[in-house]
Amino acid sequence: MAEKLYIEALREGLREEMLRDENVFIIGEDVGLYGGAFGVTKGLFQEFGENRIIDTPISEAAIAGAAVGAALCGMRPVAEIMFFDFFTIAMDQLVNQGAKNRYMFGGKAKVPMVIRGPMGCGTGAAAQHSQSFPAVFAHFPGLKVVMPSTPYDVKGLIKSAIRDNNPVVFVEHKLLYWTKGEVPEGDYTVPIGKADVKRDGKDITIVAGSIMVRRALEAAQKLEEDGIDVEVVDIRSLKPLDLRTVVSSVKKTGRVLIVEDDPISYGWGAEIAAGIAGSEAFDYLDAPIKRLAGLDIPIPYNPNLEKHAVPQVPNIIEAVREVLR
Amino acid sequence: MAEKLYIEALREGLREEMLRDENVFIIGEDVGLYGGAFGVTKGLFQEFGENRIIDTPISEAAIAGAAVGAALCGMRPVAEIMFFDFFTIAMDQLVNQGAKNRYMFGGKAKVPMVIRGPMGCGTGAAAQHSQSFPAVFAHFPGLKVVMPSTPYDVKGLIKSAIRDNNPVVFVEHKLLYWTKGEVPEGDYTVPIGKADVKRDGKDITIVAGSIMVRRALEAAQKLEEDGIDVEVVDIRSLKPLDLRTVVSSVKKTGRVLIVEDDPISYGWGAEIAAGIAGSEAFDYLDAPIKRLAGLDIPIPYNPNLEKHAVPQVPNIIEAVREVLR
Amino acid sequence: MTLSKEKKLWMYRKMHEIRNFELEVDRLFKANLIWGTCHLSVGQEASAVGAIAALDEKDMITSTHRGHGHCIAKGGKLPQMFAELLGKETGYCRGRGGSMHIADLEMGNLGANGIVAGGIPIATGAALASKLKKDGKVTLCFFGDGATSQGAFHEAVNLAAVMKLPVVYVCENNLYGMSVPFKKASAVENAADRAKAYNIPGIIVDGNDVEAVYNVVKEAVERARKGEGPSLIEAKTYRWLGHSKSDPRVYRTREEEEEWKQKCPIKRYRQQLISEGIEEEVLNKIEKEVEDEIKKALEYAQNSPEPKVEEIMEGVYA
Amino acid sequence: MTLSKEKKLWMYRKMHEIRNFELEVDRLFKANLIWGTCHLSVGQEASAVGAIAALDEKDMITSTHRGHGHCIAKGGKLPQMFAELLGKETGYCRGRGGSMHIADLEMGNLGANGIVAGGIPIATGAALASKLKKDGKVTLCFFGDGATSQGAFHEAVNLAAVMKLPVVYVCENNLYGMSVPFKKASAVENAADRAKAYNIPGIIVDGNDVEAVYNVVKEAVERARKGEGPSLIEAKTYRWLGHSKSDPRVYRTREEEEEWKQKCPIKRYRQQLISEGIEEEVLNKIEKEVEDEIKKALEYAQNSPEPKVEEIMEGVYA
Ligand SMILES: Cc1ncc(C[n+]2csc(CCOP(=O)(O)OP(=O)(O)O)c2C)c(N)n1
Ligand SMILES: Cc1ncc(C[n+]2csc(CCOP(=O)(O)OP(=O)(O)O)c2C)c(N)n1
Ligand SMILES: [Mg+2]
Ligand SMILES: [Mg+2]
Repeated sequence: MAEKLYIEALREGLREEMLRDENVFIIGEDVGLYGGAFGVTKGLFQEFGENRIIDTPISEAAIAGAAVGAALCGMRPVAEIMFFDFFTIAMDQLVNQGAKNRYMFGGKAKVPMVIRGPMGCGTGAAAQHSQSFPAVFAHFPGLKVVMPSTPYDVKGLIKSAIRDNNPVVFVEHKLLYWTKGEVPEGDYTVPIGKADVKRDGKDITIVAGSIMVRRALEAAQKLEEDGIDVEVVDIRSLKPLDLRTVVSSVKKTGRVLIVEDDPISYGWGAEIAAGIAGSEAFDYLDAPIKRLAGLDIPIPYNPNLEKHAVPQVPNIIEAVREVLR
Repeated sequence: MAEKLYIEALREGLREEMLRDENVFIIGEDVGLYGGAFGVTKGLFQEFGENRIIDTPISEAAIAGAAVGAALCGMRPVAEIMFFDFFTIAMDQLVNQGAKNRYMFGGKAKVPMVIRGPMGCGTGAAAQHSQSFPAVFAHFPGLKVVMPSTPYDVKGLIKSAIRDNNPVVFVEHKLLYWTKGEVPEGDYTVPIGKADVKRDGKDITIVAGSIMVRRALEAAQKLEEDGIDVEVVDIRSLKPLDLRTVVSSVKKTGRVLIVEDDPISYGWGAEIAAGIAGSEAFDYLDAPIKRLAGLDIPIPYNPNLEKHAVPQVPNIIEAVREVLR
Repeated sequence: MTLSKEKKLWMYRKMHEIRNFELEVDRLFKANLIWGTCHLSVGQEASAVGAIAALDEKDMITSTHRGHGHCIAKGGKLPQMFAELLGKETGYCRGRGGSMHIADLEMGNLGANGIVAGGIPIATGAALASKLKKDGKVTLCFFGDGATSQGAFHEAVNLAAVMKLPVVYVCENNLYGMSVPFKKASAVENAADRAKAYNIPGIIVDGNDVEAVYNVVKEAVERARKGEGPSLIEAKTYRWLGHSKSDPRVYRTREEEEEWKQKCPIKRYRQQLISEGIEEEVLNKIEKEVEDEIKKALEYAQNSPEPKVEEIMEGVYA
Repeated sequence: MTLSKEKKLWMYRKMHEIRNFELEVDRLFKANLIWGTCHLSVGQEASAVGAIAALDEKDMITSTHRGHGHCIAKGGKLPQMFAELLGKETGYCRGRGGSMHIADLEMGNLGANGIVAGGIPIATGAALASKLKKDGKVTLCFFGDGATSQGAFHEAVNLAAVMKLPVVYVCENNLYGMSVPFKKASAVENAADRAKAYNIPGIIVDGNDVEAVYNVVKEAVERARKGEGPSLIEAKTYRWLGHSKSDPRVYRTREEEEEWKQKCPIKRYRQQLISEGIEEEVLNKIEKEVEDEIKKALEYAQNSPEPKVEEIMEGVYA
């Protein structure tokens, strides 16, 4: 299998779906000739032309709303929002329209759309271009939310998202774009709503998502040297949430650390923690459920401060030791 | 002490603050002559005139943004958003601007503003006028979030919110407006960030917020007849969160039920549950932490379905029994 | 454009259907037989009917919180509409949506909308779909004067203008957005003046003259269908009743209301049709039929079953 | 309006400061000495300086992602600006904000903004505060051509127009919003045409002619100060460099760039001043002083301490 960059795998998934289904199109700011702010759509404009790779004015609400409308009419739009922070501008169209149309209409409409963009800090883009808040979308009934952590998953999940008949919030992380992993040629899918045990272990479960899966795996490797055997569960989808995989891992290990990069308060880790605390795994717990997450601050610009705003590998190692203490 | 309606107490608080401080003004849709969609500002236009009770075009982003701008310049705006669902339209101005300005500017700006509006279902207003999602705002660093449940608290908290030097999301519940309670004349405040034990008990702790505090108290009264002694903690502020009061209650009772009216997944109850599960109270727990919350659906119109979409008193009673089993 | 007698009578009938439906709903509300709130379009029948008359059946619309008239004119079925308002399982939305969320996808009605201006980006997206699929459809997008202050209006119309999408924006200017007069919500006198910001036609029409509305919308629809892009049409009209259920109407005078009632679009059309030689009996018969239809539709709704609580989770995801 | 020699030289100096600052930042970026990204305004100096020259000191501005020039013209201190870009504790934002979030509240700069059009409602709110406080201040609101497609632009300008707020909207139209030409983002030719939707003056000015900008903004500021409401001014200009750090500029030609470089606002003003009789040495002296100033400012920044990690939580809440 070939090693590919996350961004390449994502692009490949998009491209293959566009070749497969003529109803799929991409809409967003600078996605055309420019190829997207991060380069995700690079080359697609040349291949598919301006009717299927649509550059818009700077109008996030209209982008999301146009996707909702086109999806209601049988198209399968993939809307790119340049930075996750700008999803806030598209909020009404996403959560009051796209998410709710089907239910409000008595189960009679389909809104097969994907809205995607990069979250997270680590590039010095500061507070308005760095926040992670995928939990916000997972709170709104009618949306699905996925956040693939590997090149393999991103290709498989973008395909599932495009083929899904519901609005899917597809969350990338800026720092993942240039990471590498094995990606099969051609068509395959990764199911939405299925967590993935990325590493088997018996001493403690780390539940992580997006960029934090990589960091958790790195931490696990280092901890192995000290004889600590860490299981890493990549949550992968926030909605639907695969709590079962988490619970069975925790039942096995008896200890759990949740690692996320959004601000800790009311982040997605809270839902996982609450889910575990309310589940059959409760009786198996040998230590309190620990969350390691971003600080409750806007992301600072200074690189050192920025690094300290969200968990890094040493923080994960330390937190694991604490739970095992 | 006089009994007053929640809506009257809220209006009294607003009025007294406007009399006290000429920098306070109210801005929103139909808040003037009309008195607000729910009547909160009734009479204030006549008393304070169009410069301090400002009717705007239907422009939630501009309302919030104008509040941010005016607050940066030393005013103390109180922005009314007609329904909580429409906060989504004001989202960028709230979470990317108002919430972050101070930190982004190196701690050099103040944004003393309140943005308030009614959430919740129970009036047949359907999916776009009924959702509760206060947790969303509590997830964004820089915002404070309160949701008073009684006439006493609403008056005291609106005053604290107006006097606070930060953006405060002030969450009312439609069904609370016409509820009664004792309200002292004149000036008093209720602190932001302080939970309130609304009922002492020893068998189980119910942590509730907003409308659910009333329902929890009603349930507690009924359960008393069966000899079950329920403690009810009104969480009152989501940000800052007073976890200490929750934890000490749970340490006392050993059992906890969280009752909220937002969709259960990624709701505010998850943060409370995670907080307890990660705290010293963990060792005192005699049963898993239970959450009772809204279903993960858009709010349906039909009154019977609507009632079943969020917890009612009998559901709370049943859930308490389940935890005690 | 000369209209066939058939079309004229269809318009007359539809306006009646709307008027009677709305008045019936008003009665039901006052009798506490309907839950929630709703926004009635009594007085605004001509803009709904005239505009939709200009569409082909395959064309689409998006509607608003004040959407019963649009739904009826686009072929909406009265029994299912009443059933929805009564929250019944047989309603358009299985009782889940209520007045503000009735959609009739089969007839090309992409839905009422509880968010002011919420339907404008959606209509734009529907038109984008038509452009991409080359299906020849046009989308007609209704909204009120108040909606033109929303950012979503601006973004969507701008996008449609640059992409030359097949959409016609119809602003029903009833002079108020809830309690706020348009002149306090906008510094331009006419909603149509906003078209200048997008270099698209902005046309003002007497919204109480059903054929006048038909004519301007027809032209805009043809333009859209030819790929020449969107238009913004402003139909000046008036809502006779309060904004919603509980509106004491302090922001306007009873005289103003009376004045507008004198301009009743239905009475006016009746007179026009008679003066064009249509027999009164024909019109009376239509009125009688509509009355019967309304009565039967309401009965159907009242006799329909409630949704089942066990099915409350159905329809969130496809 | 005739400008004093002092004011003219101030404008000349400020344009130089901006140019030199931006070029220095570009060098620092290319040498990997600055973190993150940033948006330089080389070529756009005249619109920033001319507009702000029309303000009183007490007046306020809101700025954009491309905001260094605005900050400098409004009296921003170069050492603190460099320090901010280097992420230092002595920077305007204690290193927390970086290029896109520099604010200088003391000088009336309410901040750059990373959200396109994000500052427009804020400026409107600042003007509302001035109206309510009757403090006689005017707020000048900068944004790009791309920002005029945002809903926030529409909502805020509409609100200011109906409330006659003391705000002046200055659109720096540099022909592109990132890679998208204005003519693909808008169906009107000029951003100023959007003013027609709000019944406010919409004025086009040569954005590379600093005195021309000064003159039109001055008039708009006076109008605003008198309570006659907002104006929308469009300054046509061009950014010489890429949109941000890493822009290969595939969306425009090198010829177009060259053409605009010929219209350099600084060179042009130099020639004008000389033709008006100002001695070359005076101008040379200013240039030299600015060079020294820049050097010192950068040194200050480079010698400044990093923020302390222990203080990372400071400044979230007041
Ligand atoms: C985004 C949003 N803001 C506010 C409201 C509350 N609201 C419902 S209808 C209405 C007035 C709308 O005025 P207009 O667009 O003129 O339509 P009309 O009611 O006159 O038909 C308002 C303010 C809403 N539903 N959505
Ligand atoms: C809401 C939002 N959408 C998109 C972006 C990404 N972005 C940053 S600058 C820019 C172009 C802005 O164009 P314009 O307003 O003309 O200003 P210019 O960069 O030309 O000075 C874009 C799309 C953003 N920062 N904010
Ligand atoms: Mg209206
Ligand atoms: Mg530009």
